[in-house]
Amino acid sequence: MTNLSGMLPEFGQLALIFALLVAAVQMVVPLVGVRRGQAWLMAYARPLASAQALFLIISLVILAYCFVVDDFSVAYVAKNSNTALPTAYKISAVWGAHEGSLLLWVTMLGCWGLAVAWFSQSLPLDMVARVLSIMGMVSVGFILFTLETSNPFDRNLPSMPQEGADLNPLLQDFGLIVHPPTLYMGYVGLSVVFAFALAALLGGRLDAAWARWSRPWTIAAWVFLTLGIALGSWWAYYELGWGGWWFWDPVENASLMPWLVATALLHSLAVTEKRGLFKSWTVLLAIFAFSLSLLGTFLVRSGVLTSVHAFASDPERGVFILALLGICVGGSLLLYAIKAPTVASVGRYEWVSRESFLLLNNLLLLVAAFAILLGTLYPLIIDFMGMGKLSVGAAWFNFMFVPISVLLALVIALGAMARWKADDLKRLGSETVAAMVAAVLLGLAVPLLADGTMNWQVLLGMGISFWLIGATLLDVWKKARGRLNRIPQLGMSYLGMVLAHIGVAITIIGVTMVSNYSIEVSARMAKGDTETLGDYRFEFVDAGHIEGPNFVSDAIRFRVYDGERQIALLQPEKRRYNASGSIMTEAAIDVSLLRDVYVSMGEPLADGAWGIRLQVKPFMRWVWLGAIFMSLGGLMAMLDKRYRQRKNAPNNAVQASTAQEVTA
Amino acid sequence: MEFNSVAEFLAMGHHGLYIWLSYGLTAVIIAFNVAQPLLRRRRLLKEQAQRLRREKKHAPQA
Amino acid sequence: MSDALCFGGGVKTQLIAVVVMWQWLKQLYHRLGSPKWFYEITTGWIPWLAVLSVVGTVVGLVMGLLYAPADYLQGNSFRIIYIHVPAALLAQSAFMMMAVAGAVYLIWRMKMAAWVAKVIAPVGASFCLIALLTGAIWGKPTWGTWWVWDARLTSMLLLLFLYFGVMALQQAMESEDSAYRAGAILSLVGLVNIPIIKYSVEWWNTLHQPATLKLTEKPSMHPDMLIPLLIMIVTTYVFFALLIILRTRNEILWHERKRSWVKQILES
Amino acid sequence: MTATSGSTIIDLQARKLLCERDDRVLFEQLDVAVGNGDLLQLAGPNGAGKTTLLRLLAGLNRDYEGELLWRGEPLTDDFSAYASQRLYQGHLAAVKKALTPLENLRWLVSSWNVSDDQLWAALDEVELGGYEETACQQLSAGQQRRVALARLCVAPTPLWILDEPFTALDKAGVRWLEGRLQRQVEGGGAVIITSHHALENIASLRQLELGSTRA
Amino acid sequence: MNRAFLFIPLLGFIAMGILFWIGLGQEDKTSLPSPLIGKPFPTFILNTVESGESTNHLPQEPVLVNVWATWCPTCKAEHAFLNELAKEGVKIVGINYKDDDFKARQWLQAYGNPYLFNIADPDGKLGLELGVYGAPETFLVDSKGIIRAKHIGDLNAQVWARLQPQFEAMQ
Amino acid sequence: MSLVTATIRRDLLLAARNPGEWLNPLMFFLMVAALFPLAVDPDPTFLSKIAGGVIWVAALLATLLSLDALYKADVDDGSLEQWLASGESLYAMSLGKALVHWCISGLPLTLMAPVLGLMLALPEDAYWALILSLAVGTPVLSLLGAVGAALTAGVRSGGLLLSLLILPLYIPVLIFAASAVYHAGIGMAWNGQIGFLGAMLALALCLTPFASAAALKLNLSR
Amino acid sequence: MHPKRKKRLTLILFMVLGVGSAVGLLMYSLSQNINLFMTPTQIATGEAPVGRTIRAGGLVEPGTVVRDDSGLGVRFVVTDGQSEVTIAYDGILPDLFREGQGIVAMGKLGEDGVFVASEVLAKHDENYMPPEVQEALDKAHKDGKQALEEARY
Amino acid sequence: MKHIFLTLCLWFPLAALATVDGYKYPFDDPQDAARFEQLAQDLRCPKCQNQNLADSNAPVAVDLRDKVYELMQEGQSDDEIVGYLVDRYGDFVRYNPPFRAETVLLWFGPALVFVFGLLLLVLIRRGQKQPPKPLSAEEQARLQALKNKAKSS
Repeated sequence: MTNLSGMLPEFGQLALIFALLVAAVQMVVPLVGVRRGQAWLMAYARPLASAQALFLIISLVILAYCFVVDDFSVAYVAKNSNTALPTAYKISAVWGAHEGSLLLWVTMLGCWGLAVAWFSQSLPLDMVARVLSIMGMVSVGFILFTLETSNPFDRNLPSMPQEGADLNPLLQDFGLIVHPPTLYMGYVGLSVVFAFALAALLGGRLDAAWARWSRPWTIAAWVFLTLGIALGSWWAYYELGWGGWWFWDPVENASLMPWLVATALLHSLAVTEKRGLFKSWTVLLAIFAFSLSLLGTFLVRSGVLTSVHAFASDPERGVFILALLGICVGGSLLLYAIKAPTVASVGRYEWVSRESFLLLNNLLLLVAAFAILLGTLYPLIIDFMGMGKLSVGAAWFNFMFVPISVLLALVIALGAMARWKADDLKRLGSETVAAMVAAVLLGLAVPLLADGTMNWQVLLGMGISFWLIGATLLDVWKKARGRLNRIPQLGMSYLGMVLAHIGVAITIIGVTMVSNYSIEVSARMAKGDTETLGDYRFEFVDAGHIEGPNFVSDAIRFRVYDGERQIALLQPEKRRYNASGSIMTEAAIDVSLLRDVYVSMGEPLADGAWGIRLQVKPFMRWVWLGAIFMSLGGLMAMLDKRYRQRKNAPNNAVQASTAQEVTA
Repeated sequence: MEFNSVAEFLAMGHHGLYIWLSYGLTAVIIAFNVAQPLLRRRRLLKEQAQRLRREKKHAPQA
Repeated sequence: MSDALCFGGGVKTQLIAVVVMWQWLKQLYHRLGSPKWFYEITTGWIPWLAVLSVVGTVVGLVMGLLYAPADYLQGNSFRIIYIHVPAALLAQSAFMMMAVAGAVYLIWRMKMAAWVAKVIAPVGASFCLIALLTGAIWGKPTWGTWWVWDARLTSMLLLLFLYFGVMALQQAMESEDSAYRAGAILSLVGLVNIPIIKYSVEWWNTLHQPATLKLTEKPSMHPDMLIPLLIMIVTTYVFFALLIILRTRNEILWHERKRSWVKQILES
Repeated sequence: MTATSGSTIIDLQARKLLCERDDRVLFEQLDVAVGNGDLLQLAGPNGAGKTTLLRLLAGLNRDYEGELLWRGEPLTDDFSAYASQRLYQGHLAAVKKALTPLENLRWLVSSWNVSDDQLWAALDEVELGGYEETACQQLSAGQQRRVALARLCVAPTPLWILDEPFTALDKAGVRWLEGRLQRQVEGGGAVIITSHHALENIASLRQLELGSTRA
Repeated sequence: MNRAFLFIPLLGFIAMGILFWIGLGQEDKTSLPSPLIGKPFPTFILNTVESGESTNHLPQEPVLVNVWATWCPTCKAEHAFLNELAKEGVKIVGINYKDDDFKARQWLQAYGNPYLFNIADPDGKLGLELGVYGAPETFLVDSKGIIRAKHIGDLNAQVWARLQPQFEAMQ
Repeated sequence: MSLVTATIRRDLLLAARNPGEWLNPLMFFLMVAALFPLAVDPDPTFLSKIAGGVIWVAALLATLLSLDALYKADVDDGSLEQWLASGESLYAMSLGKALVHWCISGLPLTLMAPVLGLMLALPEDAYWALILSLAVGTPVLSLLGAVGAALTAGVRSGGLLLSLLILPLYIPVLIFAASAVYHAGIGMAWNGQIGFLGAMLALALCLTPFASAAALKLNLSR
Repeated sequence: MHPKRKKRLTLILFMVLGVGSAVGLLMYSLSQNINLFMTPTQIATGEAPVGRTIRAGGLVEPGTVVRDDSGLGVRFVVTDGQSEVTIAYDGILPDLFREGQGIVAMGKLGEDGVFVASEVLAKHDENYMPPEVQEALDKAHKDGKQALEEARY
Repeated sequence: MKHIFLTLCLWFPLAALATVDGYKYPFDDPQDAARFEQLAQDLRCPKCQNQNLADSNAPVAVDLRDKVYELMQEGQSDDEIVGYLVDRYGDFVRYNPPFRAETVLLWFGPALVFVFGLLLLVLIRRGQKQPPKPLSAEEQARLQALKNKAKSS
């Protein structure tokens, strides 16, 4: 049947092919222009990047449309959708599985390219040309990967199922709508930084200006990454149904590693911009950050880590993506090794100086990232070396992370306060003495007030958080010279940093509290039963059935009392999805700033009783609140006027740089 | 896609001659139209640059 | 009362809007008149237009040649439409644009307009030629003849002759200014041919089919075939703009070759 | 023979005139004023722009920058009013060779109310009295020119603009023309002329040297 | 800075790449090597499926011990091959893992019985001792009752080609 | 007497003095028409079919022949310069010139046409159509031609260029006129065509003088 | 009145007159048939001249196409819905010639009322659509017609 | 099934759903309950992709949970219980890897990297380039002049 909507998947694929072609041209033409010093060739970078993004967006929109209209002739749609699926989930199902999420990945890559094309008016043309050309290379690789091994537009023809297999019920959630796009924006955003770094290496132009151009892009990607990780954690927390929020799972580790390195990069870039130092190091970090985001993609999609059991994945995909990884990372590291010596940093700093603290912070962040990498890959190494099977889990990761985070928090506060070039430990000490005292006292007070026992973990966690907050605020107060109304004049960049650092402290508080003071009970409850947990009393009110759009569920209503006062009516569910027949636990959560009350249902038992799990998790929200603070801080820093475009700059810059090209 | 093979595509259901003839002619005319201004620009820039150099040589004091 | 006030206010704001718009137009006009401004602003446009044309052509042709279904009567030969119709439309619009640019030159003596008008002629003629050639080729399988003396075809042929006439006249004139003005006059006179072309198929019951695309009506074409056609039409206009800009820039370089800003370009 | 009416105000002014031809500036910042009794001779080497300036002043060419005013108003505002007040004679005689001098003259003066008698007299004055029946193609170049110049005898316009009127005239012709110009100027009229001929004997002669601007 | 230092990241990455390459190339990365290899078969006292009589030992000869269940689709897939093996004279002892005896008997009637006998392990006690985490699993046990090898997943001709020499060496 | 009437008078006088100016095209007209029976087929039935077209093509070419000189002489001898200097309406002037041109080319052709009709075995019904179409159509040719003549007046060897410019514009006239004659010949209504020609004439009368005037001006701005 | 203004007014009047009459004439002419195109009805009512080269056209009546055994000769009936005319033609028909399709023929009307064509051209309409769609349309059309007929009885 | 697991791998840390069966393991001593909880969290479900015993509802996980409870009731220590499971399922079931020759790098790797990094920092700072000489008075003046110029333009 040839009609327009019937042809749409073909057009989607066609758009993808066009995007590939355009990306291929984008990869070559501007670089040729740079090589030959021809500005008119370089000028093609921006339109080509825009065209590529346009095609990718078209392709993604078509796939989404196929989902919306239930075109089950498309294999991917048939596997991941169902007519009864609510429309919002149909759209989010686009990135619910490998093929579509890869398409989302490349589309976002295209969109970042588009953003670079449009918001780079103040950049020299040759820089834009190099950056977009490198992004074009990455695009070519990934679009090719999509088309070759994971084409979401493959057809089920000639036999087309009448009904789709439905989206996995776990994914039928708001979380799928927001988490993957945000996270991918972060992952892919790092490609811009990567491209800037490579462009700088290629052009031999690693200077403060380069750092200033890269910084907003780095911050943008970092903000997305932060939010994406937080959203993922939040989603898993309420969707998996048993109250965990971080699992040290490869999928999470894959996102945490680039985040850590991007954070390091952020700070290193600050030094490079302000002081022209650490250039080579900054470039390496930029390469690392994107490489780790690629590595994450590889780990998750290739199947190397799915070490147990029946779902061996397509080895072709693994080989392809490994080759991509090799070309991309290997190539850039080779370039780095060859070109980095030409980049020399001039400048001095003393042992006690902001530079040193930032370096230390970089080191710690990198050690953290390395630890995760090691923990994730070690079982693999052991296995391949024939030394048996091994698991590295939360116990190990926690063991590694506690000291690193404590050190990091200490350095953060000092780094933010210290002066460039040289500072005095005495000065720092005298200025922060108040914060130190307060931190120790409060750190001691919290565990004692909580349950009357001394808990060194809590002491440490709360202590460093309070110290971080105290020292940061003291610094603000000092910089504003004791006047509140001077605070806004300190600059968006600085205030953003303050906010982000406070965010770190908030997260540490949340993590400390929730991992030390969570309480839970599993009980067998029937109608009318009550159960007490901590200060709260739970009453099983009644149980009933609910008909959802594409599921039926058993639900129980609980009244939650704090003393005699009813504080919440919670209704956990046990859903059965019609299409797949899978069972899903929907936890019910009563949220407040100081604690979460979490109720989930287990199996139905005899006599209408149910297995019930009740949890109280203090300060749960703070874990994500901290992430929100960090993102806001990043956003503020991005809005600093330093990064705003200067209108008159472009022409001069273009001419200057092209002139340079010609004479060079 | 409407065609199953390259040969079928080229044959265009026994109208291949007409279609490819018209597309070919169009391509030739378009190519000419694209090339002409580009070549002219190149020549123009070369000539004028030459002229400028000549003028500079002849009037070094200016 | 309040109504009247409102109305008054409306009129006032409208007046202000008109004045503002007029000022803006005037400014635009003055800028358009400046070759330097035109040259500089179009430098950035060229890659965009080029990419858009290439991409549009590829997309349109792939869709038109590979994906559009064959016509129920004509079979595959209708695929010529994807170059024939855009070229024919453009040939006519180009003539109108040439006439308008010529008129602008005649009335306001804007040099840029003259150059644009001069530059349109060969491009318009090329597209006219394409339309005629492809039309003739298309006629063979469809009507059974390469050429018919039908009103639409004849009037298109006249359009081509008019293009040639304008070009020849501009060539023949000794003074540049006269050449531009003569060309402008002839293109204005030749403008009468445009409605003749347009209505020829409706006034006379000829072989050529009436317009497929009408602004006011639903097109009598299946969307699968229509969308590539629309893409091709838009792309052709973009491509035309690109060609005109390229040629106009050459004219500017030539005429302004002694200005300092051109010298700067030449020296770099 | 009709004397020009002295009461007519002649006021032709050019201000900051700039003229370019083919990227070459002929003259710029040119100020000229012509009033009653003036005889302005435009001089200068070939190609200096004498004819161009003359045609500008006559209103035949509008490709200039600056101001051209007739009685304080731009020339082009009411061109026909200006045209009715001035006579223009280019270096082409505008004489049809197939027609007789009289027939030609009739056409040349057709804008003015001139009777045939006056035309006869004018032809007599330029010494073409005996050629009523002869077609102009049988006349010499000088004689053909005289046909055109004959209208100076009947022209009622106060301002004359003449381009190289002495060309092809014999000595007598030159003398006659000089006299004619002098009478025009003395009668309160004005003349603008391009000529390489020296016009020393006219008192109010002014000369405008063109082409001196060329560095 | 020494230039050689700059190559460290590259070398590190290349090493990692090689690791991944091997990982991707590994054929069977899903099976857990059993720590029980080389150790005696755990003791047990369980009933047989067929007779319901109690038993506490395996035959004193090399046997395949096959853990299976009627609820396991893969077991059904490998059953035909087990039948073939039994025909070839390979001795197979079944452990009916977390299953119902009645159903198991029906299954054996329907699909043929390649087993010498079947040990019923309804609550998975023996399975736990054997480190079983999913049916089907197959152990090679020699005449002294020592576990020599373990295979997780369905037994087919390819797997058997690998296991057969080991099995025959045990004779 | 205004300059317009004076010019019309003078040009007519010139034509009278110089009969070749209008006689030559007329002869050309006759000869071209006469060539057809010799070259194609003298069979009257065939001739009667093509007669209208042939006469019209010949008329068109003849008009074109005389157009070249329309303004050229005036430009060369300075008459046009005088015109411009006089400040009188160029619109009227162009109209007048076209009128004179029609009088010395279109009018004789119209009058001569019946004779040719006889030679070419024009069907009897078609005579009036022929005369009327020529009467309405040739002024259009003159008016349009005047534009071309004005445009090419300053061009050396502008005759060929003139044909190139003007012929495309003549074609609609030719089509309608020939169609009128043909329709008349086969006994069908031909008022529609004449109507078109009339419309063209009306439009040409009021619009072409603008173009001619503009074209004339550009010849003088030197 | 100022002479200049008077001149302008005259000009405007002249223009209005000219353009007005042109428009009038145009309207008149458009209402006339200036084509040598004859519909079968016009031929049937005797409007068309006999023995003259004219053009005739209409839809080929399905089932009326008869080909000669010997040569390329073909006869078919063309209709405009009211009247019919038989067309005889000797030559190769264009690709698009088919029953139900619009054609234009050039030729002469014979005394016998048969139009002897020297050229047959297939006319294409402005509709473009894939064959399947056309079939569907035809079917819908037929069904609709049938329904209409049934309703009448 | 394969497909669904893969899908979840993309977005979710864990591939199985929560289980709620704590009521099955009553302890008299809350400390024992905490011990049980801790053990269940540190042991890995062998069947699942990456899930501890506490959270998995795979049948094997249920069995192992039962076994752990049983062993606890027998009064075995944590090490004994873990050892029992490792004997049968291998080190794979421990989330806390044992400290052995082949895991030295795992346990000390990060610390080594940290120390190495610190050393590198020291080296880099040592190898810091000499700062440019302070500007002479004349140069200072020139710099000031340039700055002023830049400001004024």
